[in-house]
Amino acid sequence: MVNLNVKIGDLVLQNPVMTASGTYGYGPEFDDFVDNNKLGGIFVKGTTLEHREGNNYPRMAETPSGMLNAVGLQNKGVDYFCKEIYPVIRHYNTHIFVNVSGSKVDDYVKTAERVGDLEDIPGIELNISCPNVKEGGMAFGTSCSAASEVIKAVRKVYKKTLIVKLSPNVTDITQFAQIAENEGAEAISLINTLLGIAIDAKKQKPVLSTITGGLSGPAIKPVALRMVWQCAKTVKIPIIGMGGIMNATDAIEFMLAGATAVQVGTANFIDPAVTMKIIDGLNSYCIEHNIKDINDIVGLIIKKS
Amino acid sequence: MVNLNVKIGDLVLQNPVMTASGTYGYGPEFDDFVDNNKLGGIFVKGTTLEHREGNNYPRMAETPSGMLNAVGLQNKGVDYFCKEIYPVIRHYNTHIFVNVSGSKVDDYVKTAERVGDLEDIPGIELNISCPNVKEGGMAFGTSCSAASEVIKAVRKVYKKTLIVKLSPNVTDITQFAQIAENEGAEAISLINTLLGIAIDAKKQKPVLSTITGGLSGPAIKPVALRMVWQCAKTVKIPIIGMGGIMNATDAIEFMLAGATAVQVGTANFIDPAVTMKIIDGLNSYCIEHNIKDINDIVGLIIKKS
Amino acid sequence: MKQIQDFNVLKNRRLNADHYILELQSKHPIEDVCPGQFVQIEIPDSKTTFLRRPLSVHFYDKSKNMLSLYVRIVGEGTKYLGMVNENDTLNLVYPLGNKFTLVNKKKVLLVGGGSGIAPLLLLASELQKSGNEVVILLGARTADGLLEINTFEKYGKVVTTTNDGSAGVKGLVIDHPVMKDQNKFDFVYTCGPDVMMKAVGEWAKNLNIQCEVSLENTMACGIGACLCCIQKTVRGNLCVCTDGPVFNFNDVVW
Amino acid sequence: MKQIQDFNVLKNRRLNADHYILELQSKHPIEDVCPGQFVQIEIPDSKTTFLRRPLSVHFYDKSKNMLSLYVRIVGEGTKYLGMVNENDTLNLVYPLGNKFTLVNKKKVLLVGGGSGIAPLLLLASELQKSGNEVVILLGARTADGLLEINTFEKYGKVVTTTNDGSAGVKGLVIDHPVMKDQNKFDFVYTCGPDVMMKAVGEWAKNLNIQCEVSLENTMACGIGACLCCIQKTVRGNLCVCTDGPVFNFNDVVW
Ligand SMILES: Cc1cc2nc3c(=O)[nH]c(=O)nc-3n(C[C@H](O)[C@H](O)[C@H](O)COP(=O)(O)OP(=O)(O)OC[C@H]3O[C@@H](n4cnc5c(N)ncnc54)[C@H](O)[C@@H]3O)c2cc1C
Ligand SMILES: Cc1cc2nc3c(=O)[nH]c(=O)nc-3n(C[C@H](O)[C@H](O)[C@H](O)COP(=O)(O)OP(=O)(O)OC[C@H]3O[C@@H](n4cnc5c(N)ncnc54)[C@H](O)[C@@H]3O)c2cc1C
Ligand SMILES: Cc1cc2nc3c(=O)[nH]c(=O)nc-3n(C[C@H](O)[C@H](O)[C@H](O)COP(=O)(O)O)c2cc1C
Ligand SMILES: Cc1cc2nc3c(=O)[nH]c(=O)nc-3n(C[C@H](O)[C@H](O)[C@H](O)COP(=O)(O)O)c2cc1C
Ligand code: FES
Ligand code: FES
Repeated sequence: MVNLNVKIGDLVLQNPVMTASGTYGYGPEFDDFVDNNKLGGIFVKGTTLEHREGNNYPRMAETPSGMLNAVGLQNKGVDYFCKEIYPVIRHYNTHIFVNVSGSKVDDYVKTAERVGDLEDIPGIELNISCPNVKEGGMAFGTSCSAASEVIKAVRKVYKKTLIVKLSPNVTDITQFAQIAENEGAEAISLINTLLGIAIDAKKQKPVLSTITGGLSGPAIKPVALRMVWQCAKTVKIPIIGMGGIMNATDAIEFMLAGATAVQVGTANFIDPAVTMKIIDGLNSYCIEHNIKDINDIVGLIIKKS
Repeated sequence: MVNLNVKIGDLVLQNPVMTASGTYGYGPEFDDFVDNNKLGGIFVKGTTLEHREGNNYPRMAETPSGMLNAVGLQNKGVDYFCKEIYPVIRHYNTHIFVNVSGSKVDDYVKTAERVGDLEDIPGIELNISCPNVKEGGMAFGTSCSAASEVIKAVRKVYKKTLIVKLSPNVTDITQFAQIAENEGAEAISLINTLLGIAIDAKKQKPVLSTITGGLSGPAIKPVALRMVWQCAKTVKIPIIGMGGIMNATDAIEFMLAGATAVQVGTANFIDPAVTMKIIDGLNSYCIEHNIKDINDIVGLIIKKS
Repeated sequence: MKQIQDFNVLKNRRLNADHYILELQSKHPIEDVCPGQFVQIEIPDSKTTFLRRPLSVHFYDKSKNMLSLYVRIVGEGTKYLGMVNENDTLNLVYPLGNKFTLVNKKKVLLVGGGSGIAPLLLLASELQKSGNEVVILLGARTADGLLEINTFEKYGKVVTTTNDGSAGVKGLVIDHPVMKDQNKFDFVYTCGPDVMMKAVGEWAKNLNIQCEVSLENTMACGIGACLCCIQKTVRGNLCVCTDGPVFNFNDVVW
Repeated sequence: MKQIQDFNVLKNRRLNADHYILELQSKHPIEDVCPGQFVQIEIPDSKTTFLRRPLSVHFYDKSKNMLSLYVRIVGEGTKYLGMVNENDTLNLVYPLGNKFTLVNKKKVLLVGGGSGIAPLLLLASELQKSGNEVVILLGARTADGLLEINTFEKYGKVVTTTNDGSAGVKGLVIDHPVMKDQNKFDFVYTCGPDVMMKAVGEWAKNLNIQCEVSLENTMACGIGACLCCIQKTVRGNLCVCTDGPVFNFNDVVW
């Protein structure tokens, strides 16, 4: 038997495979395709204090081995989540994390507080890296002082597992990893999307209503692996890696680079059952390579060099 | 007749299609496949003051819709270039630009000076964005003060067309565009490669000898388009856009985003005759869209919004 | 229940330069499909596409594990898909989306243009079954664009328009005499270019005829997870892939 | 002159689970190819590959515009390529690289292992033509891995080894009796796994026999433009795609 359990803070995940915020709805959207109880965790969609309509259509553009999105945090607000959605999903036998976003520090704090009251939500992911909103979002993830302020404020009110999601749109991501660690986060997750543009040459205009959007999918995997590797060399808290994971081999690569767990995002759109295959694939990989505990491969390329 | 002429500083290019440094050798490598005299320009391989052996093998990894390279500026030094290569390529009926790299400001300056003496080299591209060398390279392109220092020093000694090639591995590329403009560069070119990693899950080690390398190809096109668009809104000097251009449509997208000319890099490896097809394609596009002068589409998505 | 299922290509039938019909069959029982629902199809072996493509179910025969897709070539995905051979395997996520409202024993009008005729065949067949009087109005630019008329004729009366008058009535669908006939229809269903749907919808609204439109917003997931396909409606932003693709004309904010 | 040229697949012949030979023919005259040279082939319709793949010319027949490739499946590219059908089109950039030194009227040994036997067939045929006495030593792990022996026998004496002794001499190529026979050979050519080439090279060096090896460094461009394929040699970093793939064993810094 291979051990696939990994730990994020005090939480034990039954395996390292989780779903990325904004790509998996709240979970039930995938009930027909997967057994959500088998996941390491579910990161629900970006949640804000107030209801948000998000950006105008079009919000999506296909790009080489990837896609741009400009959803812009459409959601019904944290109260709606607590009242209408939480009761439906709390009974999944997996860890559910709420991805918390906001325009002001105070929004983050209030949203985190509300979510902190929910018994079956063991942690939040602080999204300081959303590229698709005008205010806040990525601004917090690209300025050290803003990052540190918002993490500190949330940490004060939120006592459960705090994960900080970092933006890749920076010169040195390790600075932000360091800040998250210093401010007491239990883990960091990376990467959020890379800021990009798609243009329709025929129509001579941008594809997205917002002009810019966030790039995800296999196209960004090399950048994501690099950043996970950089952060793993910098901080001691666990890293949740993501960016273009399509199969078990990709997930293994992230773990070798230093990720303790992974999130699968865009791949869910192409194969809604992909997470189950990845879990199976991790198991087979360990058997083939004679690995008894998957934690043994975490950061292996750093240990080896 | 469509006008494909564009201007970079005082130089008139017969069309906007040039080849990217490090992907086209010195030009003769492609003589069997293309007529180099038909190109808008050729950017020769990164040239340093002294001979460099570059990095160890392996230097290449294929990635989704792209590749990583870690060549590390292998070249025989500027003197060798002047004596052995320049005489062979100076007679091409196109503009030849030397991509100048170095570890210290003084290296850049001396190399630029040497190249400045070559009658048939109308310009240089200052590479402050090479991610594959230990010293200098990208360091100059990710620190504002270092960028400004090296551009200023080179500008002082180099009187012909000075193009500064920017690194995409920064939080705000427009700062560097602004510095290049302020220091008197005639143009900026972007983007150089994104820093990335590829990992061999079977062998449990990085593919590249240097661990990290530079990501190029269609995977980075959305990021490149975004940065061209950002810079075009910031500076008045012309922009040479690149990053994943595989065909004429891609080239058009860069021009719509604000590039006056483009460079084609990785695509040359897949189709060594691709540049000729792109030039033809630009012409057809203009005819189809009833565009008399290709300069009319430069930055169109900015003008429209 | 939504499924991820492999289908074999029984036939790839080219209709004209840029339209084809794929007849697909699965080795395993298939799910129930309602008129208006769609599939998310994987584009096999394509270097340039990444996501699945949404396509309406054109027709389906549950007893034979078969369904067909009516496709218009507009880009790389639909081009590649048009090159599949018999016995190739295609992977579908289906059935997706809501469905057209099925009325009984009424006079109904179906208006289709371009690839918008795709969902109308299954709809016509179901409407005929439940005793409606079905009129199908198909519009195209030229005669060459009027496809599958014979097939549609099995399920109702087919009338046509072309912009150049090369077949049927000359003009837009909205110019056809059936549209002039006040109070004739109880329900109208339309799918096609936005301008067409808007014209038909306005016409129906003026005559107080119920009108459903099927939208084709670009999609990533097709299952309500990504929120990319949203449509502005009187009830806020709704997902075309789960709340749609069929909407009441009056609900849509165009 | 180097060309970008389309070829039709005449035959895709599967040799065993992971080896196949592609016979290709062009409608147009083809270029001269020397033993040791290679092509850069485009992998058609593959979602997961991006660059071309370098493959040695296994054999060629200029009069028929034909050439063949001997391929071992190791990853996505070689897997996809193995699925092409007759009459499919493949695009080649060729002929690339330098060539093996062709000697006359000498005793020569060719040592191949794995996909390394690919360039040796054309080499054997040319060496035989110019009056050499050709011995071909092929090594594999098991009998199942010894392929195309009959074809090689047309151009020389073939001897074999397998690790498990299931065919030929049991052991590595270096254990074969022909290698024991001092001063027998004037020239040895080898292509295959690095360990094999090193062993053969060292053996030749000790006996003062000229030895050429053909390297398979990963490539991007294949035409000397990217400097990705470099090999450390006594003359500094050289490009395997233009200065090689054939090197004198003594020049290579392993
Ligand atoms: C629910 C639904 C059902 C559909 N049913 C059918 C059907 O039965 N038959 C059929 O032929 N088509 C149908 N479509 C449209 C079809 O999905 C697109 O034509 C297809 O995805 C285009 O893929 P492509 O790769 O060929 O083109 P791409 O390369 O993706 O795009 C080519 C061009 O078409 C435009 N385009 C692509 N998709 C859309 C879109 N959805 N809306 C507006 N413009 C678009 C792009 O902007 C681009 O300019 C349906 C769409 C939806 C959402
Ligand atoms: C000049 C030259 C001639 C060649 N001739 C032949 C030939 O005639 N027949 C033949 O079967 N093969 C030949 N090869 C090797 C062939 O190019 C590779 O096997 C092929 O590119 C692998 O592609 P892939 O997509 O199947 O594997 P990938 O998915 O690219 O790689 C799969 C695995 O193989 C490893 N790998 C891939 N290429 C190489 C390589 N070049 N060196 C070491 N490891 C590698 C990768 O690290 C990876 O682990 C030649 C190579 C060169 C440079
Ligand atoms: C449609 C879409 C919506 C997303 N929404 C969110 C979000 O609300 N909050 C967040 O932190 N990340 C969001 N992301 C980013 C993903 O969680 C993930 O960081 C990114 O997509 C990279 O992973 P991938 O390549 O596996 O998709 C979104 C991504 C996509 C594609
Ligand atoms: C193999 C290789 C070598 C490169 N060498 C250089 C170099 O020496 N100097 C430089 O400024 N850029 C170099 N680049 C970057 C390219 O010039 C270009 O900026 C980048 O590849 C993006 O364009 P592309 O996607 O069209 O390749 C190199 C790129 C590749 C792939
Ligand atoms: S396409 Fe993802 S929500 Fe509709
Ligand atoms: S593969 Fe590009 S130089 Fe050899």
